[in-house]
Amino acid sequence: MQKIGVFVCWCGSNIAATVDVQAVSDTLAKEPGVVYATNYQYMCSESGQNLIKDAIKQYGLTGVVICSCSPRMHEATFRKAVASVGLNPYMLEVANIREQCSWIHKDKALATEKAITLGRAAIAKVQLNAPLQAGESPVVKRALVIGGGIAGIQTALDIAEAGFEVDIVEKQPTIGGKMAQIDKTFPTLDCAACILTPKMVECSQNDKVHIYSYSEVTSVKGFVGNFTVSIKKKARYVAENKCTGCGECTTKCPMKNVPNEFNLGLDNRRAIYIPFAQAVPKVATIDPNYCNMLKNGKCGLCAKVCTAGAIDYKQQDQVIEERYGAIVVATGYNPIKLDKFEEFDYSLSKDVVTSLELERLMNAAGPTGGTLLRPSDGTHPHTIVFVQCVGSRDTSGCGKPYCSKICCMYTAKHAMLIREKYPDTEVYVFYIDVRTPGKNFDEFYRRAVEQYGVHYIKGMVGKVAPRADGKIMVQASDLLANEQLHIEADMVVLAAAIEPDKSARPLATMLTASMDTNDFFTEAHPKLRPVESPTAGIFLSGVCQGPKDIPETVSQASAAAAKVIGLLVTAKLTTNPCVAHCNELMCNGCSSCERVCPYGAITYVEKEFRMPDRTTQLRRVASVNPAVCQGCGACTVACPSGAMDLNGFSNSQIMAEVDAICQK
Amino acid sequence: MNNNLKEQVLRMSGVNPLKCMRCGKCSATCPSYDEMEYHPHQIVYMVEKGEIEKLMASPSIYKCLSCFACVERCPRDVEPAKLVEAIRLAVIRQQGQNHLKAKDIPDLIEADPDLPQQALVTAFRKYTK
Amino acid sequence: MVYHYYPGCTLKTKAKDLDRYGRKSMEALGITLTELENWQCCGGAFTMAKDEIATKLSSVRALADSRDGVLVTLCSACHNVIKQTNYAMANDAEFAMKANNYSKFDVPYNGETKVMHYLEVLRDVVGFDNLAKAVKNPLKGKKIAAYYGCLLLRPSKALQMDNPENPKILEDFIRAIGAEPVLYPYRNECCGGYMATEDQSVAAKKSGQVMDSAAEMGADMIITACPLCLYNLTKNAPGHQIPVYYFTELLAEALGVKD
Amino acid sequence: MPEVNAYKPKIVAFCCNWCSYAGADLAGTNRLNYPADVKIIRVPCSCRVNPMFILRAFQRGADGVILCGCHPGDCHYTTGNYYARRRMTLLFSMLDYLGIEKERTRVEWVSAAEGAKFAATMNDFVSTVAALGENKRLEDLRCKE
Repeated sequence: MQKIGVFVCWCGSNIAATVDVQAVSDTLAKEPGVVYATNYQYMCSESGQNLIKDAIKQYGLTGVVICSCSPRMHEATFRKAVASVGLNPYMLEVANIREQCSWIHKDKALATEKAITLGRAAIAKVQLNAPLQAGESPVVKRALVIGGGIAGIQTALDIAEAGFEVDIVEKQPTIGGKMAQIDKTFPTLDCAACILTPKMVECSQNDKVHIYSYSEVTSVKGFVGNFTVSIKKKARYVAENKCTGCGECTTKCPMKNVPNEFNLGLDNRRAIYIPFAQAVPKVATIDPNYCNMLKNGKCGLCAKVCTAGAIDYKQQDQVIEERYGAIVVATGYNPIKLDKFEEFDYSLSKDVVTSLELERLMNAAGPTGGTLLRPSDGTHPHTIVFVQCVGSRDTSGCGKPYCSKICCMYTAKHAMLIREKYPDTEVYVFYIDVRTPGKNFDEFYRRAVEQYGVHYIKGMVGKVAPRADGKIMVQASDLLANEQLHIEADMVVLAAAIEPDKSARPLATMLTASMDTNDFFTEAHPKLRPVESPTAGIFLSGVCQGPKDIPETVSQASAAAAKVIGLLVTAKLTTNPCVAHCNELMCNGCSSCERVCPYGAITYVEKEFRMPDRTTQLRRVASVNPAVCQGCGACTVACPSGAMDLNGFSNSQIMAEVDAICQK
Repeated sequence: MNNNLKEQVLRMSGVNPLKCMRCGKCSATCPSYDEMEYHPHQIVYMVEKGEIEKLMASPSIYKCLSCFACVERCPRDVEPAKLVEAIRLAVIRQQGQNHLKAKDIPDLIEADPDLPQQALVTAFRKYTK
Repeated sequence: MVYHYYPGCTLKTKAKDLDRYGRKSMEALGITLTELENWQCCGGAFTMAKDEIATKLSSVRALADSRDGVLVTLCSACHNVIKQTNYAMANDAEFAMKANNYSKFDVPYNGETKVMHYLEVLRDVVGFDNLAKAVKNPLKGKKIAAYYGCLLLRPSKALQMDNPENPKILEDFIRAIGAEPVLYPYRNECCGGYMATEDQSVAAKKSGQVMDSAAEMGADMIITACPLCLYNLTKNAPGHQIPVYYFTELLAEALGVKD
Repeated sequence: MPEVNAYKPKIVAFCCNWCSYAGADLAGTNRLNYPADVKIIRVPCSCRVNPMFILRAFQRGADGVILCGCHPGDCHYTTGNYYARRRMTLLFSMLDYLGIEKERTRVEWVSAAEGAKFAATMNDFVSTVAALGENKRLEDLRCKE
């Protein structure tokens, strides 16, 4: 029989207001095995922890039950406390009487009764606890960053600066991401390329950073400190080590009408291309969907003009396997498709564009060389209407329920830049709310209104109707004037909602990292652990976790890097001792457990057993590798003979909890 | 403010005006906007505030074309047209409040013999109990 | 498969062409439309109030009578009312219970019947490719503007006909009969509808806008599936020369069954 | 209290540590009420729940047992919830055969972000079980004190 101490926390009034803590500790004191029970205002505080430590010493406790907040909150704290006075940390159980009791019940009698039951279940479990020793596992001193936008770049550079090897996997032919497509950045209006491209170059020059461009992660195995990742390098039909990036091939290729994705299809590129002048790596890529040589075996012009001999039509996809200690997800975002918002006639008129398209139309390296011209006829627009929240804050099922966060600011930026460059242009912005929290953000927006004379109208556009003469009729509401407006515009710019990249969902499954219903990665704690996934060793950087602007993305990227560095400097990680183990005397070698184990942690060994009649018998029994086992318990249920059990959550422990809950 | 009326309108329409985020897209898209004294977004807000009687007395409720543009385009799934219909029914279900009377029909047909039956039955359904 | 056909009131009177050409063409395409016995007028408009039962019963009866097949509608208004009623029968348990209590069917009806607009039959049963093959007199060189109006597409949740803001079913139809579709932004805006009885100027404004938009985009003619749309566009938008036809008339012409 | 003698069902809820237990915590953080009859047992994964545990609960007089795990595809251990789903399908149909109504057993997927769903699920489950009344079918009277 254990000697158990019970400690009931008030959590200030969080628990004590709805649970009679005195009654709980008094009642639990009478439970078999309990030699000491008390309650205290804040068990997690230093004096609370000392109370526990002193009791362990004074009463020679062999088991501890803490009735407090969720074990997800403070189990680790309390385990550390009891370990400091020599008690095995796994001889402690937490009864959750805050999140799962005091906070959800109003009736004090009922809540107290439930708290007592939960305490009893924990006591019953602790009776059967056994001391466990955490194992150790080494940490591979290398990090993987998935996604090479500004988030991935910043994370990688920070990790490299701390002296660790880091690989970036980017599915496009170049790193740079969305920021490379953007013209100017708010609220300072400095040019995106001027601040991004030096960082891209740094990535290519830093010998700790390795870029796998035009590549994808195809499988992830292992666990924190020791992941094994397969990376598929897609065939680009150009030898990366030979190509000098001279660009000769991209001017000679006869396939001229390939939509240029970097300019969002506003102009064309060739079948062999370098996405943009500052691409990193600056290596050409052949688009197999358009290349005549790859499709029909005819042409071969690029190979002829390439003086470096870099063209290789026979190149194959290549799969590389690499080991990492930590993985950072930085998969970013895309604007949503607008097929459900055709009241804005995006598909009917070329002059109805998305904000990202407008970035390209205003960029000096864009299809118009930086002069704002209508895509339809190349004329100067004189009236431009911006529509905010296209698909954001939309619960109708057509769009996204969340606020995309960046649109208010970039629209103010666009409006301001247009008014500055083309003062003869009237700019209207239709908004539902203008949301500008952020340093110098509201000042920026007000500048657009007060200094640049942008017309901000509280209301929404309901219908966009292009006319044959090229004008676009915009029908909108002006809620403050209480009238319906009909504006004759030359261009309409839609602030499309942003959504996580489509590659994020399958990646999350590979990483067993959780996602919310919008396919944003969830963080381990929304306030206190915002850059970590609940899955150990997986970190989050940038918009893959939620909408963010560039300053926020960069801060989060650096924060994720700091967390990765913290992990990589650790010599050894302690492993979870709550793993499966096999009672070899009961095992009949059936392999059921081996088949259900998702980690391949179970193998079979031939072992000699001494029989009662003193003969020996060679038997095949299961053996669990505790370094690989993650403790899910699938094998324990699959085992037909009951040989397999899970430390910390044994059959008898859970059964004891069931009994305690169903008692009376 | 008449809470009974508000409740009646909410029950009949099945609409929750609290879902409205006041974007005004309903009013931006409404083809009858100019004919209305109270516009779709105001109607939603007035229902929320319980000002049903004001709306019942307004000619606006007979101007809705039931074209469902506001229903289709509302980003919050508020369905303003259903509110208009509920308010109109709250009026015409009262005795003697039919907006279109059976005796008016012959005049309408006489005025335009081409008028399709569809127009008459629809108007009758919308305006008459 | 039985294709029950619900013509509706207007198709028996002012819109006989819509009906006649529709039946002939379907017959030519190998599908027999069987007119429902004892159908009653749908009422022209779906009453959105959840407590309105009686006004929806004629639709419920038509739906229940078509349980052994598909219920085909042609008039946009009937299509709208019957599909919305069916949606309510399937999704609003309280309404379905009350409607069933009134109707006293042997087996309660809960929205099982599939309702298809005539165009959906062309798209999903016949197939526009097959239709194109069956065309004898392609309407070559004709620039046709499709006018959907409001009743054919909205509310899309209940009607499930096509993308409500960027439909293509009529455009695909126009291509199938050999003509060229003209896209214009007002094709899914309201013509003014029944407001013609209340205030003709509203209908004139709305119809005029539609006609203007179609005309300036270069349409030779406009097609519609709705008698009220046809009426408003032809009668209430004066000053426009573009003819407006029922789509079935052009279909019959293309198939060579127009007499 | 008006409902002094109101029947209170005994509900055992098994929650996986990664999603559903966190979802239950979130329900608490958001102060979303559900009946005190629900008592949660934390397990690492829904696949840790041995059918024996559920039989044991009914033997000891539980009126309903609910198993909550991560959404299919989101299991922290990749496939655990699929195992659980299969096992429970078999178990529940056997229990049904033994006279434990299907409504007394349930598998529900609740993610760490679905506090509201957790509370709603528990409210619904408790009222469903309460409507069925006490479970006597498998209760072992020898276990009663």
